[in-house]
Parts: sequence; C-alpha cells; structure tokens
Amino acid sequence: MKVANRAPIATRDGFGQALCEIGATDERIVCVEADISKSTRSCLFAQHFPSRFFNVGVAEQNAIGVAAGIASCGLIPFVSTYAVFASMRACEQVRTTVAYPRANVKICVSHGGLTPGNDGVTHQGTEDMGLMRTIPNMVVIMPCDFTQMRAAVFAAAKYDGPVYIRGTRDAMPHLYDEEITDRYTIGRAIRLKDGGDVAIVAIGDMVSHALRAARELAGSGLEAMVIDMHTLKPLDENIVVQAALQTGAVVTVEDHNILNGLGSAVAEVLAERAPVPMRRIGLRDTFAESGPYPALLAKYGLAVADIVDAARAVVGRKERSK
Amino acid sequence: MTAVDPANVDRLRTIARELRKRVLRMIHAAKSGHPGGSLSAADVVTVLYFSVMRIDPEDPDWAERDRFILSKGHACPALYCALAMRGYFGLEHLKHLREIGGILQGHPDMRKTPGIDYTSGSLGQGLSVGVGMAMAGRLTKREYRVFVLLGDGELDEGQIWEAAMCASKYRLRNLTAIIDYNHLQLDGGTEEIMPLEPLAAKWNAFGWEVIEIDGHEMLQILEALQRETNGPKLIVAQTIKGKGVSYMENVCDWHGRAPNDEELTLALTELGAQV
Amino acid sequence: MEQGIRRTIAYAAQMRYDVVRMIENVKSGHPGGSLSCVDILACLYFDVMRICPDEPDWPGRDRFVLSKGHAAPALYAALARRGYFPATELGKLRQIGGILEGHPDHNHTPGVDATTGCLGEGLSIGIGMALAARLDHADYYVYVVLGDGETNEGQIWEAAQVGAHYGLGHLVVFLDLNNLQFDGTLDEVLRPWDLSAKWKTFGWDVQDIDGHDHRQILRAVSKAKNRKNRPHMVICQTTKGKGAPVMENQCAWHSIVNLQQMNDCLPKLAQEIRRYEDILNAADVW
Amino acid sequence: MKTYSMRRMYGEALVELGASNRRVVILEADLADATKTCFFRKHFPERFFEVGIAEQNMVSMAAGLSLCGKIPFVTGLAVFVSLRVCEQVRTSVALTRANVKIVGAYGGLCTAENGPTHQCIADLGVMRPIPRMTVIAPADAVSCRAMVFAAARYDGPVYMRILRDNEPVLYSTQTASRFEIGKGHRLVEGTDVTLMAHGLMVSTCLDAAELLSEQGISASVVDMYSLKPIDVELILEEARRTGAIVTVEEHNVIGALGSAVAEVLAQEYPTALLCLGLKDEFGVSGSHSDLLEEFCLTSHHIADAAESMLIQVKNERGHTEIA
Repeated sequence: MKVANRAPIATRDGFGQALCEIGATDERIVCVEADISKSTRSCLFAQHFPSRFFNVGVAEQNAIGVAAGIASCGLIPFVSTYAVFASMRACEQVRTTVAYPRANVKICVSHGGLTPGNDGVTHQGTEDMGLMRTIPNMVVIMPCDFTQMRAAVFAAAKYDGPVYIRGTRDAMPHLYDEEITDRYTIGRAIRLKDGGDVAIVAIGDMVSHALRAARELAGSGLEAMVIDMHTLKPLDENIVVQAALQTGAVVTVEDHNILNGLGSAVAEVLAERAPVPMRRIGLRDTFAESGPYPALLAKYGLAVADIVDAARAVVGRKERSK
Repeated sequence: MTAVDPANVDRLRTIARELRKRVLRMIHAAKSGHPGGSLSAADVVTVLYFSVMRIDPEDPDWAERDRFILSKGHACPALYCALAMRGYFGLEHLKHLREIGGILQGHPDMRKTPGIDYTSGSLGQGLSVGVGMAMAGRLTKREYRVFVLLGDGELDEGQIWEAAMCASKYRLRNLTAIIDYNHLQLDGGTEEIMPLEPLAAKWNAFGWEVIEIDGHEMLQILEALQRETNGPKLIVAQTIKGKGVSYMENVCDWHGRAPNDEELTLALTELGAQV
Repeated sequence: MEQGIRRTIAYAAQMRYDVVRMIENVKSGHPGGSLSCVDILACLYFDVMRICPDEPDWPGRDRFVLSKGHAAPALYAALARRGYFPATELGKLRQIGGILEGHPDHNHTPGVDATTGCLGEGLSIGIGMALAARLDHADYYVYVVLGDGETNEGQIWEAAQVGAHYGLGHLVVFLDLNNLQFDGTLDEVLRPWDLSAKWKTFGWDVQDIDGHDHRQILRAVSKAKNRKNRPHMVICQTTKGKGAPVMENQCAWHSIVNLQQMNDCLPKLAQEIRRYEDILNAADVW
Repeated sequence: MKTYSMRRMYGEALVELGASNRRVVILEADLADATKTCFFRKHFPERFFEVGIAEQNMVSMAAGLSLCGKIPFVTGLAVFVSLRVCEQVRTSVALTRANVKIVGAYGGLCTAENGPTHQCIADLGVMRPIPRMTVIAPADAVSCRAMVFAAARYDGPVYMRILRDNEPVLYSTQTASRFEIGKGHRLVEGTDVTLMAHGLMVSTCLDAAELLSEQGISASVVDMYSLKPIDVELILEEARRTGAIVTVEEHNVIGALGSAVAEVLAQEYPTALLCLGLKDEFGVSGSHSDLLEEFCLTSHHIADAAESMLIQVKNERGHTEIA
C-alpha cells in the first residue's frame, strides 16, 4: 500500500490544486471567493489567474448570485467558502438562483463536519449536506481524500449543472491513487471491501474510519462490506439495495447530523426497497463544541469503536429477526 | 431616428400604453398577479426593450446581447408583454399566464420563457446576478450592458448592499440598476415600513453614480439609460404604483390583486382615452 | 477620569497578555483581531458597563455583543479579569470540557450575552436587545463590537436600517476598523469607500476616534449617551495585532503564523502588567 | 365540510395569546396583511416590529429580544423564514437556544400561481436537521391555534408551517387542545395500511381512506403534525399493526416526514414504506388544485398508490413464504 504511506493532507488542498489545474486548461473556469481564500485554498487560483478570481468580500449570498450571473454567460464559476456559509447563510440563494434555474455553478466548501474542531460550532458545517440534499437539482459530494477531491472537482467541472462539494480543514489519510481520477463518476459509489455480514456505508472523512472498523470486525470474525458513498445525491441506490440484500444489515457513517444526510438517504432507500436492520452513525441531532477534531469524533460517537459497536449491534438484530 | 427624437418618444408612449393594456388583460385572464408594480415599471421596461437594449428576438441566447434582470420578479407581466410584443414568442401566450403547462410562470423563469435572462421572484437577488453577468462580460471581452430593475421594497434586503459594494469595487460601468421607486410596498409606504431615504446619498456612499428621474417620462428615461459613467450607475426612477389606471394609482391594495370584468373594462377605457 | 483611565489601561495590558498566552497555549485562534479590540473591551468592562459579575443574568445589566466572534479571546480575558470565572479557565480555551468555546457561546460561558461567530449577526441581536429594553422601560445600554470585514455582510445593512428606523439611542456600536480582513486590506477585498458616510446616510450618529486611545473611547461613550433618539456608531481606527509588534498590521496574523514568535511576545506583555501593580496582581501572569 | 383559513386563525390566536401574555412580541417583514399578524399590530402596536423585507436581520433581532425575556413570533413566507434565514436560525436561535417561534406562512404549493420561487417544498427539510429545532405543521385552523399556544408554552426554538387558503376543519377545540409537541394524532384506525401526513394532506388522506374502504382496504390515518420531535411510538405501533406505511406531504420527498419515518422504520422496525410528495423536483405555476393533481397529491392518487403498494407487499410476502 504505497498510497497509505503518503503524508495525510486536507481535502481542501485537493480542491485548491485541482482548481488551478483546470483553470490552466479551461479559460471558462472562474473563482468567486468570500474573503477566506487562504483558508479555502482558492488563493492558489488567485495567484495564477488573478483576472478570473473575484473576491466579493464577506458576503456569501452575493457570491452565489454573482456566480449564477457569471454562469449564465457561459463561464464555469466555482464559489469557494466554508460549508456553513454556503449552505446556510446562502441557502435560499442556492435554491432560487442556482438550483431552480439549473445554473452551472459549483460550490466548493471547506470546513465540512467537525474538521474545524476548535473553531467551535459556528464554523462546523454539520447540517450542510442535509440542506443541500433537500433542494432539487443539486448534486452533493464529499470526497474522502486529497486525490478523490481532485477527481471530484474535475468531474464537477465537466458536469453541466449545480454541484456542492464538501472539503475538510484537517488532513485525511490517502485511500486512492491517481488512477481514480479517470474512473471517478458522480453518483457511482465505490465498494472498497467485500463482506457478507454487514455493510458499512460511509462518506467523506468517515470512509477511512469505516475501513479501520472493518479490519477490527474481521478480527472478531465479522466480514464487513465497506462502501465509499462519495456522492450523497444522486445516491447510488442500487449499490445500497444490493448491499442490503447481500448482507442483511447496514451501518451508515457520516461526519454530519444523522438527520437528512447519508443516514436518512440510505434509510429512505432501504425503507422503500429493501427493509433491513440499520444503524446510523453521525452527530445525534446535536451541536458539538470546541476541541480537536479526533477528540470530538470520540466524544460525539463517531469513532472507529462506535462503528464497530453499531455493526455488531445491527448484526445481532439481523440474527434475532431471523 | 435618434433615440431622443420626438418621434421616437411618441412611439414609445404608444407602445407603453399598449403594453399596459396587455398587462391588465393578462392578469385579468389569470385571475391573479401583480398589476400595481407591473404598471409602475411599464415605461422603463418599454424604453429598454423598444429603444435601448441591443437584442435579437430571433436569437434570444445571442452571446453579445444586452441583458435584463427583473429583480422585482412579481412585475413580470410587464416583461412578458414586452417580450411578446418584441416577438420572442406569440402574443397568444399572454392569455395563459400562471397556467400549468404554460410558458409564463408566476415569476420569471429563464428555462421556460424565451428572452428571460434570469430567473427571479425572490427579492434581493437580481442585482448580484447582474454583477456576475457584468463581470463575465468584462472577462469575455464582450460589449454588452446589463440592466437590473429593482423594486424599492427590496432595498430592505441586505444582499442588495452586498451587491452594491461588489459592483463598485469592480467599477462595473457596464452595469445599470434602476429603482422602480413607487414608494409603496406590501404593508404600506416605504417610509413607514422601513425608511429608504436619503436613497441617492446612500448609493453614492456605496460608490455608485446616481441619476434621479421621473420614471414615466420617456425622454428622461432614455437620457438616463444612455448616459456614460465611470462606474456602476443607478437610476432612481420616481414612479407611481398602478400608473395609468386612475383607481389603481397609489393604492396599496392593487399590489397583488387581479381586476374583475368591470374593473378591466374601466381600466382599458381609461388607457384607450389617454393621448 | 484619570484614575479610571489608568485602570482601564492596566486591564488592557493584562488582557493583551492573556489573549496572546491563551491562543499560544491552545495553538489555535485569532490573535490579530483580538488584540485590535482589547482597548475597547477594557474600557467597556472596566469602566463603562453596568454589570454584576456575581449575577451574570441580572436583568438590569448592560448587554455586550461581540459580533466579530473570532475575537473571543479578548472577551474571555475581560470576563475572567472582571470576575465572571477564574482566570484558570483561560488555559482551557477551545478544549473539550472547558467553558470557553472557539467563538462566544451564551450557553457555555457566564457573562457572554450572545452567541456569535458567524459574521454579520451580532448587530441584529443587539437591536433586538435594545428593543426589549424599550418595551420593558429598562434603561440598560447595548454595546456591540463589529469587525470591519463583516460590514461586507448584507445583514449588517439590514440592521443598520432598522436601528435608525427605531431610533435606538441606547445602542452603541464600535466598529473595529483595523483595515485588514482575512484575505487582505479592506480595499483589496471589498472597497468600503467612506464608511463614515455610509453610516450617516443610514441615519446613525457617527463618531470617528482612535480605538486605542482610552480617553477617546470613554469620551465617545459619554457623547453617545448625551445624544438621544439615534443609534451610535463609533468608528475606531485600530491596529490589527496591537501590542504585539511582530503581529501589528500583518494580515497573516489574523490566525497564528508562528508559535515561537507568539511565545516571544509574552515577556514584554508581562512586563507591561508589572507597571500597574497597584491595580493588577502580577501573580496573574500564568 | 366546514373550512377556515389557517393564517386567519393564526392571526387571531396571536391576538388571544398577546392579550394573556405580555412577553409575546411580533416581528414582521412587510407581509402583515398577508400573514395576518396585522391583527396583532392593531391590538398591540407597541409589541409589533415591522423590520422591512430583511428576514435575516429579523431572525437575529428576535434572538436578541428573546435573550431579554421576550417570546418573539417571527412570521414570513415559508421559503424566506426557513431558507433565506437558515444560518441565522442555526446560530442566533438554535445554538443560542433562544426562545424564538418562527412561523412560515404559505408552506407547500399553496402559493400556486406565484410559481416555484414562492412555493415552499424544502422548509421542513431545512429546519429539521438543525439541532434543538422543533418543527410542526398543523393540519387545520383549530389545531393551528392549539399549536400557537403550545409553541408559546414550550421554552425553545420552534418552526411552524401554516397554510393560506380555507382548509377543511378537522378538529374540535377540545380535541386540538390535547395536542402536544412530539406527538401525532390518529384520526382513523385501520388494519391494512397507514396513511401519515401533515398539513393539508391530512384531510386529503381522510378522503383517500374512504376511497380505499370502498375497495375493502382498511386504512389508518395519522396526523403527524409534529415532525420533530416525531412520535416514534405511534409510528412503530402503526408499523406493527398494518405493516405498510404511506407518507404524504406537500414537500419534497427528501428531508421531511418521509425521511423521518424512514429513519425510524429502518432503525427500529423495518417495514414497507412509500413516500409521496414532490419527487425531488420544483413545482410550476398553476392553480393549487391543478398542482396537487400534477404532483399526484389528490385522494385518488394516494388511494391508488396505497393500493398498488399493498399488492406489491403481498406479492413479496408471498415470495418469502414460498421461499
């Protein structure tokens, strides 16, 4: 595993780098930033393509509208800010000026989930994907590592329509090599590991945790399937149904409120198409607090041990219901 | 014929009168809609579509065209009539405002109606979109201009001021905002709901060049729209809500109510009788 | 007034030390913008405001809203030194189990009147508080500190309209104009033009002062209190990173640039504290 | 059937509430005559704040008022007091645990002809994932009144969706007075399938249940007016009894009742479920009744959908038994 030996790096860096790369080959790429380019990493693009970089100040609602206007003239704007501000401060603007007219706007955010740890709740975007998912026409993605983020940014630029991509502030271990860049398809989940006892469906920063949980489970004789559900919407329903039929028990894992994110999306599919026991790992409808990211994961029930426990519990329920 | 030619002014007056009649018939047929704000904007919309804007109804998506955003989307009947009269689509569509399966939504929808440059209806967002279009124009080295028609009530929205700051930062001289200043919003007068004055001074302080005009005087509208500026331009158009129909003028109740048969006849007679 | 000023200056020195120390200690936070508003907060908490640290929720108290919530360390230092909680809590900034969140949280910290951290909301909250005071015929004042960058937010201008519309004379707002936001100077990010003219056209009573001069800060407050029926905007020219020379006017020091350099600032800041031993307890250098 | 406009009742209830509780204040964004807070303005002008079309400021202001002991009711079009102010609700209100009541008028498709910019099919889904929010959507004017009082009694943030037109009256004052936040109300008890709904769809489901009974299918009808917290016990009770649940709502199928019930069933008691609503699409302009027809939210559509679902469930059960 050469990949695993590389030093972890935040997915926001993948965004910054990818944006620069496509900016170099495609003149239509434009960046609209709300005064945090050094943090979102759009500063790289600003250095290379100053004429195509618009810093509109701490005014996210306007940023979305400006991007929509730019898109309507045939360019491809990437809006760059934090998850909380793009999805919540500008929620209605995303719905009305971007999603409803299907404007070709890409919204790329940093500071998704608990990764802004000690900045505290105001900067932790933990409901964003649920909100974006509720809005028709939106594509919602959270890559799990640097390389997949780059692939997602490339794919988003090619896709004609609104896309929301969520990045992390903190460094993430590498799970994919460069090869994924060509294979990456919006809406098609990736089965990272096979297993017949339980399916763990994870997204974003939680994918590496899911893999670790699967290894622990294997130690105690349970074979877990692990699915990287990088696209929350459109959800790869077939892989969920297949996994449910094959394993009969599902655990979802997300760095997000358990309401309306991955857990809900999978529950909707299972309830309608393949009712099997499931458990949702995520923030249990609560705000977190300030603290280091790994410590927050542990305190709020998103650690590897929590995934392992949930998997065992859900397998137990499967046995009982037989 | 130059734009400010008296003949042109007369022509525009005639068109505006025709447009007002169509607006009323349209809202009457739909049994819902917003006549007050449509009528106050009618003259500005007429001048834009019949004299100022460089557009091609045969090619609504022409990349070089001037853009228009009706930020006060509820006034769309005026815009729909202008588009139909300019030939973007058949006049028969005007009978089907707000109908299921029709092309004329309750608020402007760029994906359903030829000639609509941007979807609007939720107040406060149109100026930002206009800023984006003006930036894109500069970036792609296209000469087009962008016009945004704002309602006075929507100036309460903070997003307007975000966009105002942004336009002045980038000195967008290809951007013109026009305020349809009819002094009435849904709950009452603008000064009573949320005072806007000193409006021109505010926009000046935000870095805009401001021109104040009578929004029903064709000549003034023409001259203001054509004046060159060094940065973004704001035209404060003093207007009358319900302009042209005596019983609607300055009556808040006509913000969002359709005329019945009798009221329509009365209104059409008034407009017909006007010289 | 002179003795009062010596007191507020002394506490400002203490707060500067605390701010740098606590951010250096937890290795995260926003030193530049915290230091630029220290003098304003010192004047408010150690002279101006009518408050009761033993009873943080006393209904008759003056309210304070730190709209630029990322300057929380400055607020925490003021609250600790004013006796709302022990100074030892400052060492647990941004930690699980501590009471000091990364951004001010009304539910976590005694003395924090409003939860902030997302820019642009604090002024509206302050307006709500001032309206409540009027309804209750209470005479308390509401003080708000705004960042300059956050005047980019439209919500600020929504609030500006309402504050003037209701003629909220008991609302005193300080704009911490350190002229640097996250991505650069105000002009680079979103040219604000003439801020003073903007607020005047929005119907506010505007004063322009040096935001590090305690005499001017205190005088601005008394002037504001004498002028009724209009909300007050005190535009304070400040220096980002004030008091820590390595950070002064350095945009990058919005966040931490170099821990060692922060650490190096501490002896000099501690020395400042010792100049006011009659007021401060030198043992509070932690 | 007797009808009464929910927004009118809302306006009247506020006056009643305001008379008995001086802490109640109203904030309005230029729609007082539409949302009927104008009644309150008339009676208690000093406790009525007109803030103009500036919803974000309105919500944070309300937080400030509540932090000083007031009980602010913030009213506006559903789309603007949920989506436009989403982050203010999160930070100024929910995170602060401010005692603010937000009332979204004209939820669902009832702003019909005004088109999708004014229709609101995402408000409940946007409010539900915000921690500490209570989300309710009453079915008729009488229960709306009861909910106004329940919201005022409850100490914490509430989002309530109300409707515009004359909706059928389903409850007596006495029945509605027993409604609690966090509970649902079963109107009809059936054995074959459960129809769960909120808002206008509750009365539509009652009609659907009658159509189903003509086909010999016995349907439960549940008014799930409290979307969050949701009545888990009632959902499980229905799941166990009928084994088939249909959720019906004037909302995107994603994010609101359908998702909430799916979460409960998937986690607690896997049961056949069918979610009806807008299928992740925007509406169009048209009359309200045409729109309900267009998006398959009439009693006939619901009854048909429930019937085909039951056939499918029966087939699958048959397969399982054979297997």
